[in-house]
Amino acid sequence: MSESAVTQAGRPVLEQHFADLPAQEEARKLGMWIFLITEILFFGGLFATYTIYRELYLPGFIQGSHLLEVKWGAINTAVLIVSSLTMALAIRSAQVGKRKSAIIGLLGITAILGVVFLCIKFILEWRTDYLHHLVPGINFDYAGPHASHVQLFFLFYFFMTGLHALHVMIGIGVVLALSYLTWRGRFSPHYYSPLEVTGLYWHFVDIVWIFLFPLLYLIGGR
Amino acid sequence: MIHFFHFGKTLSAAWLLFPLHPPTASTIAHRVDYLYYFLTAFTLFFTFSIFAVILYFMIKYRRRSDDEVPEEVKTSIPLELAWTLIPAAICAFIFFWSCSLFFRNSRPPANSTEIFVVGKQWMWQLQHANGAREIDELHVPLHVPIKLTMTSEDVIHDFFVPAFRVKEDVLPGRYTSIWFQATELGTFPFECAQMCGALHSSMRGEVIVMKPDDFAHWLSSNAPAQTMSSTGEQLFAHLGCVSCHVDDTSGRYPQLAGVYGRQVTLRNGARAAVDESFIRGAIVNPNAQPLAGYTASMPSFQGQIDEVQLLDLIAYIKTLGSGQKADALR
Amino acid sequence: MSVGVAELATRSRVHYLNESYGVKSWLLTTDHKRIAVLYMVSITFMFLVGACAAALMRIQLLDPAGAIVQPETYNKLFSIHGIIMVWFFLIPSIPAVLGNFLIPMMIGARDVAFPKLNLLSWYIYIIGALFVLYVVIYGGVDTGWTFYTPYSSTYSNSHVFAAAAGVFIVGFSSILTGLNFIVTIHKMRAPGMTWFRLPLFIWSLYATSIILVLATPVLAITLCLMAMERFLHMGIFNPAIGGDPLLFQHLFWFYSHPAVYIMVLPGMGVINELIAAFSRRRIYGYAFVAFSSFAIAFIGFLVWGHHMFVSGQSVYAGMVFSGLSFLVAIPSGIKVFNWTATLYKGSNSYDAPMLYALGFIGLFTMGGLTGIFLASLSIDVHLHDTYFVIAHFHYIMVGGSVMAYMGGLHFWWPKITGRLYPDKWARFAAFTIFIGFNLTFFPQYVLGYLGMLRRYAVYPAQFQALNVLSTAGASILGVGYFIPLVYLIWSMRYGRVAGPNPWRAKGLEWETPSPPPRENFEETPIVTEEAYAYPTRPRPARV
Amino acid sequence: MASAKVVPVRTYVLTFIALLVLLGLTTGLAYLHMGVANTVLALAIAVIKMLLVVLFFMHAFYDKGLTRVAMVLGLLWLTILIVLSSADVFTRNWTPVPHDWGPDISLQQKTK
Repeated sequence: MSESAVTQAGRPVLEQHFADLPAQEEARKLGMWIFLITEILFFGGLFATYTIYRELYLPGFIQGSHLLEVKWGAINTAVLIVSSLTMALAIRSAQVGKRKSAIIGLLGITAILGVVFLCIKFILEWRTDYLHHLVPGINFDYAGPHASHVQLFFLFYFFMTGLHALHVMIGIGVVLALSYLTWRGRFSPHYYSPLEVTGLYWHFVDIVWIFLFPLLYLIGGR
Repeated sequence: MIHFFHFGKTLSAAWLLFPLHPPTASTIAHRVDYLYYFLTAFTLFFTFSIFAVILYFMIKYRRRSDDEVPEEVKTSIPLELAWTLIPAAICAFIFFWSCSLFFRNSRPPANSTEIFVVGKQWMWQLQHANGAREIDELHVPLHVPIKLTMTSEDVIHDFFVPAFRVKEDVLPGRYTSIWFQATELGTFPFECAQMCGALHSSMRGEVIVMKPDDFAHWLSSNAPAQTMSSTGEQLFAHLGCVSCHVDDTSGRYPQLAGVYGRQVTLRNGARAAVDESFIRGAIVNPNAQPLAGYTASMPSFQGQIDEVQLLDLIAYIKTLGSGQKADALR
Repeated sequence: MSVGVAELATRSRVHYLNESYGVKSWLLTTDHKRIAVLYMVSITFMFLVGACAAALMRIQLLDPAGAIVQPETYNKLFSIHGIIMVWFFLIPSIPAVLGNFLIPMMIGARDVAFPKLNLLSWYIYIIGALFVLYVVIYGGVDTGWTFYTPYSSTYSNSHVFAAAAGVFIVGFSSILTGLNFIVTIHKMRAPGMTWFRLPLFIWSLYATSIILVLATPVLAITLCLMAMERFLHMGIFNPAIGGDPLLFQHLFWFYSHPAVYIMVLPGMGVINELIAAFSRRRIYGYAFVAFSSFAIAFIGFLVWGHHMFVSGQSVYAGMVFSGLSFLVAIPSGIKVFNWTATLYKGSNSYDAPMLYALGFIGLFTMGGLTGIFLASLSIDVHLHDTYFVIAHFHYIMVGGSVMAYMGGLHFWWPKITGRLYPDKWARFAAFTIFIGFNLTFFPQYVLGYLGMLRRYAVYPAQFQALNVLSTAGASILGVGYFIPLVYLIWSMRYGRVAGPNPWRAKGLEWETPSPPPRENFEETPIVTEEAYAYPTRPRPARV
Repeated sequence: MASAKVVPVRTYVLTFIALLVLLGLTTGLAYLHMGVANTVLALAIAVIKMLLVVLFFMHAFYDKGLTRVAMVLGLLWLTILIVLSSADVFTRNWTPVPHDWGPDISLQQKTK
């Protein structure tokens, strides 16, 4: 194994308890996949309760859903899909040994798209919902026929999108940290596993949204 | 023979000091006990067999010197299959036994006398159909199937009568029910089995099983001025239910005569049986299960009436048009 | 003379315990062996706190009217006992202590896959424990360890939030430990260490880790929902707006039933090692025992509804859950039968760890078979929430898991500390624990069928005799646990030096010095034989 | 890691375009009134989108073995959770209607 494979920017990248770099990278990848399984079940508890209440109180859930703006949901989905593409391309750039600036650029776009997503979510959606008294437990006042079931719907809406937004925030933080490490020259075609596992996480967060979008915004024909 | 008799007497004396089962005072208690005895015998047999075999091997094949080399033993697949399949068969047998017993006990007989139970921290309110109310006491007649319809004002409670081998959680916002038929006269404790707060262990009372005549006497002497259904009738008028559901002839509102004990079609096409839970839902949460063919919405009575009043209303609705049910059957 | 030389050799050799000193060298360690020791100290402390609560409960129940405390206090005692014993002792006990210490050694690795994550798990555990200790000191929680809504979310006036937060936090410690183990077992095995050469302890911890990873997140989200409900009264489990309190129970038991297997599967793994080492033979039916762990882990996820037979659950769901619950009995039976068969024609010794192992088999059999009572619907209707349930799961958890933990601790103590404990005392303690345990919990089966309910601070007078018996047993049990605490600590300084393999057992962990060096092995071992390759002589030919 | 397959940019871009097309499709379908089919189609499209992301962006198409097992395991367990808890909630009212209960009636019958 060449010197460059074992150290990067003067720091050893192979932890001493691993036999070689591929073993270390495979272990990290498997670790991230297992972490993603726990994430599936973390959101899964919410998906299960959501499924049951939605089946029990469909009319109320449809009404609640129609109070959301499909426009913002769809735009946000697109934003996350683009960010997934830039993330994948950033990893590819590291893999084939492109210039640092190219990698940092792509990571930067990914992070910015994450921020755009959050802005749309919090400022354009949550804030409006708050002004319309649709936040259960804090400011909820809805007079329609299925008020209590609309309340249940919004409870899930805030809990699920809130938990998802938290994941996006963590993702943005990690992506920014990786941009810094890229700038410090820590990654190369020999060693880029932190980028790779972060990519897995970012795509997973995208997938969660792919399900949240139809489940929350697209109930019943509009 | 005589020795055996004496032994039996000593045993029954020990029984009184250390009983192994609670009183068996309902029709199902014996059946549950039989299964219990079978399982106990099964458990003791296997536990002692395993202990005995272990002990035997430990003694017979104890290590005699630190350098001894044990004899080779190959895994026998038939043996593995035997101790996989035989327990599986025994389990299947127990499963069908217990399940059939449970399923049979889960449905009250049609001629059951209904008594209503409301649990709240930390007391039991019980009410008979004629309006007689009791707190932490339940009088029932001997040899008559009794159905308890139960709900809670606050947290989850659980109504448990050890002597009858019945138990069911008592939930807020829902009706659950149990039934039993007492076979012994006497007084038997009932208690709350679901942790419900500080005085959980004091939330208990007694079932008093009486001869049917005595019970009828007790019931009439404790009857208040009004039965549950007449209280319900007053509420029905007072809350304004009557204007839409009985007097109205426009056809915009469902008429309630004879509705209890039927099936109705819901707006989403599903069919529902109109029982106590359905009527309760229709009062506190009217729009959750809208009926097919009606568009008018009804206000919710959530929070305006308590569980006892709800039960009164239901008792009244059940009396509406009970004669019609007989017609429909014919 | 030779003892003196060995003593000197141990002191002069550099190993994981003496390679560095000072608080910092322990608190910042990434060595799986040191982390295991950190866990051992912390769970022992938590065990003592939980045991104090248990002792107070048993004293209270000496008198039908309650001997020492008010019902409110009693409710807090059993809640804190449950929370601490389940999440802060049993779940981390064998995985985080013995598993952490042994998994890398048994598979021939230098450390777990993610050593820093491993240390993080311990810190997360400590933070969770601090929350719970805060609850203990500042007034307690009274919901029981099950946190059933709506009592927990609306009605309880105790520190529900802090307790739930503690459990929520410690859940992440479990998840990270499970994740670490899975990756370690997949990716860190020494050359030649194929799956079917793995010790059965590894198989059972692998199955356990899968449960940890798949079940714990659901508990986390459930507790989140409960806490939000308590804070904001949003109404997710509130029947007034259509919420269903039973849904909380479903989600809770989706975790908490598999959690039972998180507690007992590692125990079963330990028993395999003990039986093999002290009967000097390969576990009978290795493959069957290995796969039965997976069967238990998988079926364990499908049976949670048997905690809800009388909760107002659908009759039909009850029957499905009951049928599935019976299935768990089969792989459990396979294990018991195979352990017993391993003793056949073995070279069986009576060392203390073996006594624990035999105790485990007996008590686990009893606990498992009484589980069949509770899987049977019509019997469970009567037994649910009675002392029968308490006795049943203490036979599994204490008679099973704690016995296995004690057995494992005694077995590997020479490896962990390099010292032997006084064998006579150890055997005496094992007997005391066995006797005390049965005296404590057997009467509770009888009490349960008679109708004595759990979580009762006061109870009808006719149950007093059996309760006094149970409390007497508990005091013997307490003594039984106290003796090892004393001689194990004593042995760390004064015990005989053990040498690399005091039991002449097979397994990679016995091929390295005791205590092991930081890197576990001087050089990466190459595995060429099956697990438990004890020498045997061929069967004599029949004449 | 140097051995890991380099996925061509074209694959990423095609995946991306497919995702956007599906997004448009699912949003458009939401404006049609199809009853249950709305939900079924929306979820089917979501599953296809998930598979695209998992297979190409997350490289599951190229990583054989464990990665796929991991994903399937997670989804299988989620299914267990949803199916078995629904099995309770939706069968609670299955308890058969007693024999002596009448057939469906119209509630518009007049009492008098």
